[in-house]
Amino acid sequence: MKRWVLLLAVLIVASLVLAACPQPTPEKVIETVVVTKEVEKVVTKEVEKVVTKEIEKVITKEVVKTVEVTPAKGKCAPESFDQLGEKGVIKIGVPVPLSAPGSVTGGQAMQIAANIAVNHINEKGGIMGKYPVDVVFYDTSGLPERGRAGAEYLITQECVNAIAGEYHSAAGVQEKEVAHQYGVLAVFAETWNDKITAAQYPEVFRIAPASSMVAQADAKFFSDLGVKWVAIVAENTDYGVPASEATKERLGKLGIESEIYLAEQGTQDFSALVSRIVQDVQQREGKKGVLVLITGETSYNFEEQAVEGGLAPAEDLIFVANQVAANHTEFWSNVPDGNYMAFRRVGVVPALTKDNPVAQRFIEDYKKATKDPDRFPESYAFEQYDALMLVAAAIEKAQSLKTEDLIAAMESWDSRENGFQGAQGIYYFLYGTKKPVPKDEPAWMWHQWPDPAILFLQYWQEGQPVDNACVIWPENYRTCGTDYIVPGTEPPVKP
Amino acid sequence: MSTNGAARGNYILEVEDLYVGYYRDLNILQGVHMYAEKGKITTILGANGVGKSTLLKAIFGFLRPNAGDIRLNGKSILDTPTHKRITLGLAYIPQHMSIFRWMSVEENILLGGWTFRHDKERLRRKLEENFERFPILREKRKQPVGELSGGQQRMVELARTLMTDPEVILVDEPTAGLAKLLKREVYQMLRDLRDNEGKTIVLVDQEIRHALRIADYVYILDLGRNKTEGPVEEIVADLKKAFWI
Amino acid sequence: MSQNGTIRLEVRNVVKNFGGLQALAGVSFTIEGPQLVGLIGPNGAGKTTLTNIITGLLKPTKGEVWFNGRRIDPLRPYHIARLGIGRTFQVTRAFRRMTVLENMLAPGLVKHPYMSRKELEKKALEIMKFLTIDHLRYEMGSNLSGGQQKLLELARLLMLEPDLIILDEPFAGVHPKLQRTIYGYIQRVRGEGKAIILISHDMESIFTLSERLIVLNFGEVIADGPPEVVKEDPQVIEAYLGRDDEEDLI
Amino acid sequence: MKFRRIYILWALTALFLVGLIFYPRLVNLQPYWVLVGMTALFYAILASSWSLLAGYTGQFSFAHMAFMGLGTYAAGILIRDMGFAPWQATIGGVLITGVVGLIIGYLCLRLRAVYLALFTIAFAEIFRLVVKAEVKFTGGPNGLELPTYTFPGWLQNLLRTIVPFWDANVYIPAYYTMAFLFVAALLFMFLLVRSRFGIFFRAVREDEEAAAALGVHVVNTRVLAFVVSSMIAGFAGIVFHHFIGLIVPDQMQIGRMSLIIAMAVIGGSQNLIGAALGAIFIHFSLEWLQQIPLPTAVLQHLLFLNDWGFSVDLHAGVLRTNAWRMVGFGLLLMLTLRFWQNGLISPIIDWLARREAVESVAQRFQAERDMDAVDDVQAIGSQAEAGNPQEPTS
Amino acid sequence: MWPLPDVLLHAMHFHMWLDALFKFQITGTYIVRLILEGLLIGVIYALMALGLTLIFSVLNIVSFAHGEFYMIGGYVVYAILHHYKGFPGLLAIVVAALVTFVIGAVFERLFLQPMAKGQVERPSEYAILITFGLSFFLQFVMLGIMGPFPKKAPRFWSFPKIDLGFIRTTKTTLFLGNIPLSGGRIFAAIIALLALAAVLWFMYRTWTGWALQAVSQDRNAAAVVGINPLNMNTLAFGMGAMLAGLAGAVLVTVFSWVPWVGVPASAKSFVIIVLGGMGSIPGSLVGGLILGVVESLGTGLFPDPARAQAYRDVFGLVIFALVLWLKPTGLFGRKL
Repeated sequence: MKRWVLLLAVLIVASLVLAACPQPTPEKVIETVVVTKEVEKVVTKEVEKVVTKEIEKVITKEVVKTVEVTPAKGKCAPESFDQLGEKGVIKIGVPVPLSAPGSVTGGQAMQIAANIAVNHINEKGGIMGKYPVDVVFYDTSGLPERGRAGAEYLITQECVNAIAGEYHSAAGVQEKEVAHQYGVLAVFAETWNDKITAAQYPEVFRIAPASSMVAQADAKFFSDLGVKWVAIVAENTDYGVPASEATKERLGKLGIESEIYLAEQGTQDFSALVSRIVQDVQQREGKKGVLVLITGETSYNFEEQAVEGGLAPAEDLIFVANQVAANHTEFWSNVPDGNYMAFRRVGVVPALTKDNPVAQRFIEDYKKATKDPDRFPESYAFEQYDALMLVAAAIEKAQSLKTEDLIAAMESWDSRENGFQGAQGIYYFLYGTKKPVPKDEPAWMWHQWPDPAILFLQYWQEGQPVDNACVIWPENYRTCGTDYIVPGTEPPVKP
Repeated sequence: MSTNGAARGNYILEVEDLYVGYYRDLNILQGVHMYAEKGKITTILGANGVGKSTLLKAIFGFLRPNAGDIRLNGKSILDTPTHKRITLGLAYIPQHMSIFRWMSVEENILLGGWTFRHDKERLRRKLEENFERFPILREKRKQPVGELSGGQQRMVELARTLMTDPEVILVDEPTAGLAKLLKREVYQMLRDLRDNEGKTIVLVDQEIRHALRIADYVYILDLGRNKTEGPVEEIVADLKKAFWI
Repeated sequence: MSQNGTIRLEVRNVVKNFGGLQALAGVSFTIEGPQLVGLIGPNGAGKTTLTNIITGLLKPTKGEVWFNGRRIDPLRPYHIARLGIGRTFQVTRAFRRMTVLENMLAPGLVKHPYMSRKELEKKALEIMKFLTIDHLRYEMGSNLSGGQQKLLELARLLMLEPDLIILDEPFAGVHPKLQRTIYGYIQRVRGEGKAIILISHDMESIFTLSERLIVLNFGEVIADGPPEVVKEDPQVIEAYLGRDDEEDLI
Repeated sequence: MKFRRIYILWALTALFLVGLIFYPRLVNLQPYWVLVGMTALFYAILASSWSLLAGYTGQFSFAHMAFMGLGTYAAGILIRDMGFAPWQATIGGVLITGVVGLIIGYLCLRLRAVYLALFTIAFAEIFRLVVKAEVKFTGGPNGLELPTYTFPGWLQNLLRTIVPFWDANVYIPAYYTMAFLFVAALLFMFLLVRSRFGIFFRAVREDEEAAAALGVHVVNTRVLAFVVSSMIAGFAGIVFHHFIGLIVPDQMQIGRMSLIIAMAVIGGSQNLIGAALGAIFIHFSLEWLQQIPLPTAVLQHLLFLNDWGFSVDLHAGVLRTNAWRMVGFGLLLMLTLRFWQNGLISPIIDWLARREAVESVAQRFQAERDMDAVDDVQAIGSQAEAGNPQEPTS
Repeated sequence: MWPLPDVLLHAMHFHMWLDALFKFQITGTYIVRLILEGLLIGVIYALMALGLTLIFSVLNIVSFAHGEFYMIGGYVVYAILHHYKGFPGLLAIVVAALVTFVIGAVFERLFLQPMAKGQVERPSEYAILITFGLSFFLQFVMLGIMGPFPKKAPRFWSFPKIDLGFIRTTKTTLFLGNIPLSGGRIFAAIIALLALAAVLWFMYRTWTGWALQAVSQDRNAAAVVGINPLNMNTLAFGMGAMLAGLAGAVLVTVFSWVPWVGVPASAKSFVIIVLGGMGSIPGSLVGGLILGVVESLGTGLFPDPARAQAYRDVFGLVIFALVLWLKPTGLFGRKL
């Protein structure tokens, strides 16, 4: 019994001490609370130490009041160039997946792209010629809680001025919350989930397409080719499920029937699923399509097994492989029989970058960094590079590190003519704090780059590099003079 | 009645002051001694649970003694691992049928010759010998042993043991669960092994009268200790006294 | 103890088959009142099977077991134990990763779930003192020697306060010095008016201690009576020593 | 008053509690570290409740994470579809976990050791895959969102007075709620294992038949342990994920489960506190090992590690260990199992809590032999004396 | 077509079945195709499970690290073919088998032998946890070395062109009538069958195989005839690991390889050995085939196409749980 009393006593004492314990240290408060900055201006540097004790009480009261209005204050990013310290380094956080279950391929490519961006910014001496940029990576594993922890870490530990990156929507959705909470600029690179911009946080921008945009494009593609029925093979993940449903819905609006087949990623054996789709396909009339919404290398697995199982591209069967088919070395070594497969590519193709010096430079450096001369940067690499360049440009434009100024700078790129030239294209944002999203537009148009390129390409030769694959859709980008290369034939025009 | 065994005759197997137990220090045997004379049948008797089987297990190495010594031909075999003891000329027939139930009769018997498995000629010869000894086994050579009757299983076991021509055979209740006629056969066989082939046999048995009939020297154990011992004549002379308190 | 103060265990024609093997071929006997019954028989006679059936670890193929006017063979082991039949095991089964005191508390708490821990510990200590293991009270079960584990098992049994105690080979592997303690224990329990079934291969102790002997062979009761009588029973001698008329075998 | 080792234990406990209370201050209220602390406590609850099941009753269940997820999903669905308030859903979720735990506990009764492990793996995987596949009902791989708790005003005010920095960041309330739950859960389990059920748990673990022969209700005991530990896991999961805001089925992967097991085993699965401390220790070290700060001079010599799955970040002056930190951890797990089966932390606790020295087995064996030598004759004599067949004792 | 009682049909959402039947018609060819596909993959499952069965029957433990040997086997083939272009593929498979054998044997010596020698307390818990620890360890070691990117070894063979009417081939596919069967799988299944035959020959026709059987049937009797059970333990664990490695080595050209590819694979092995009876060699063969067919049919005939593949692993696991619970000895079980 005595021991319990003792324990209780310890607890009571501890909570009393806790209640009486000093408030967050003054340095901290100065950094975190808005009120304190005014106090700081009053205090001359010489007497700062002496005065802090006296102003402590004032601050404490202020803190509680402020806190009740805006609960979270833990951000430590410098708000002006003076606070940057001796080296004047501006830190930008880059949350990327570097370990499973995240897509490490994506994460590492983004890491490389981010480093190239940093080199490009810093070789001129940095932002405004004097403030070099430093990126801080955080491995989010593509998990929501890791995304949240990562954003917390970057903002409160690494004191980053902005966040630029992320591959997985699941993590991104959490990160946007944290960014909003602390009021830190966040430019998302490869997170397609509509929710990210649909939340309409002033700090959040996106230069990747929203998944609804992609689904719309997919549906249009099939409809333009006269397809009557589509088998949508989607991975059973946070990406695949909503994407497949969105696509089905849009296909339906265009009068195309479709069926969703979800594939569990852990299983690599898709033979029974393939048989099932084959059975289904055989019983349909007219042109049919297969759309693979399995991401990463698992999609190669499915595609290879589909071909082996008799579900190969044919005159009346348009097979749209996943976008990672654009990594042609991997694609051909994993799907040696993937001839005549079409795939969607979000982002630019080599043909579209020819007149863009920014892109040319990036592509060259990317090939060097990956030691793979055939590797055309993936869309997420482009996006990551551009996200960092955008942030840097915004800082330069705003001549400030305050988030609100940065947002204003970003929003000032408000039309194609008046946009920022990135590697992927010209970035601009139609709607934002100054110009709310109109009612007839979807909510996710907020801070959303409206025209990322969504192209459909088709391979027609075994082992073909992606650079000379044919663009078959949309019409204005078409490079081979045909909307579909019928298996067994060659395109009329060769790029 | 206790004699200092070392004073008697020509011992091939000597067990001295043995402490053995299954668990860390629950000693079933508490300072047991036993000496087996060459070419004789030494029988160990005693009520159930006094540690007769434990003694044999310890001699063959399934249990590691906590104290004491076991010597074969004057050399301590305590450090020889169990599976190597067969090469020293020791053989052991456990009480519970230790056959490989899902293997054929022939494979079972052949496995007895594991230690000389590369000597095809000898294997063939010994196998033939055994089939002559137990003709019934020749008939059923391809059958899984598990399908044989209890007596036949015992035969397989004996045949397997005899593959290596052991000097000393430790036999643990060989007739438990066998029909009368088979029992007689088994005892006759043990006797033959002694008389014709000069084998040393250490026999642990419940069938007191039978065992005494073929025994040369008898040890009686009582709860992990030596109780009585002596040449078989002495024991038989006062059987009741020896066993029944 | 049952309401009317008597102890009555009835085994009625119990048969137990394991596959094709008959371990018990219709065993019946009754134990009434405080009594020390020795249960003997050669190996494989079915003693352990019978014990397991009485304590509920095995269900009989046929037959019934009644205890104090209640049929217990369909009950689960812990239920039977709570009704007042306690047992020890041939191979000691002390709880090895529990201290000796905790070993004692387990049955104690079964019997008196709401008794204060102090009182219970006091009670346990008394018993342990009697069995000379009180100095080991904070020792792990696994650190005890074999003999001490046997004593612990016996001590545990007393905490359960059973009416009928089945002791399976209490002397096997135990040092003579500790054997004397066990003798004392049995006499004390006997003095408390409990019934005891003693299974032992140690003829000395069996003949010394028991008032009545039940001899099993091949799953049948071949003799039942006072030790002096049973000792001379030709069937018993035959079971143990073999038959004289089998001379012609060799 | 004589000094006893147990006082050290009490002092350490008090120190730990104080540390627990002041932790957010110790890390300067940095939200990241507060979050890490909160997660560590979450794992600590899971590990120690698993040790209640595995260490105390010997039921090696691999479905612990599944029960955690089950509770959370149940609570989330109650909120979403039945309009429960978060706190009501918490209670509901815990109860549902208990009911399912009861059923699974009964199903597992007849399974031993490896069969139990396999059965629970099967259950956990089936549950995870079903949750993942039933998109409409559970949100599928997208996960299920859970709203944060809102504290009633008076409690909020009270807490603000006790903890002045309550609102400093969103994780402070979460941390303290988790810490409260941690202390409460540990205290509850501690009291449970000190009660008669604790004795029964261990008796059943040691020897089911012997326990039954002593009247221990084996079925109830085993099921009780199963239910209690599942409910605690469910409770921890619900509270944790209410603050995180989302639960995804991948949280219930076998890989995650193995992390919990490793934590408990390294800490010591025979001891609730050991397992909890193991979890806290390991979670923090994994977080720290993610990037080890090293001087640039050292890092320059480590560049070759880049080819081996490390990343040497000269810029930040850290060595990122990526997967290799888990390798070291796996090795630690194996070595712990091989050489310190009671874990690394619980032997210390046991040593501090032990009351009497252990007589070594070798010593006792020697003593027994000495005893032999001295009174062998005596013993036989007295035995013969006692063994007079003419006078049956009565 | 579905001779099920009405109640059952109702419980199984009869309307969904009808929907499914409306969407595509289930034909005999389709069923045959599913069964053939199931059998093909089942052979490879059987190879894996055979290793686990061998380990269980000799060492009496279930290795939770079995899938990791499968994973390593695949990686070895990948690494060899990746670094040495033109290395004969079959030889690479042999190297993979050797490597996994050595890893398994070394692990057994270091961590399991103390258990067999009785130096470890609570051996059953120890066996579960130590193999679990090994799986954890190997996964992350391979993650460190190979990285998390999926790898796939190039196919090192292709079908000759055959056209016999009923049987014809393309480069990748074998057609039986109009049923296409994946070439990669047929190749893997052939290798698996050869390996199975070799193992069976080894087990039933060689002295060492007899010794392994002997140890699994009666350890003490094996020691009596002079077999060293400890060596047999090492051999059995090594061989078990090797068989898993072999399965991985042949499948690395069919599937893509990540460090955690072994997790579902070992789950399947558990299902099979429990289904076939722990420790039974014929059981593991039959169990493998059954699992393959059940998964295939389950996926092919599950009413809702969206969830069919997502439930693929569940079909096997449900059977697993039921067998464990109802008849733990499995179909061919000889001991518990």
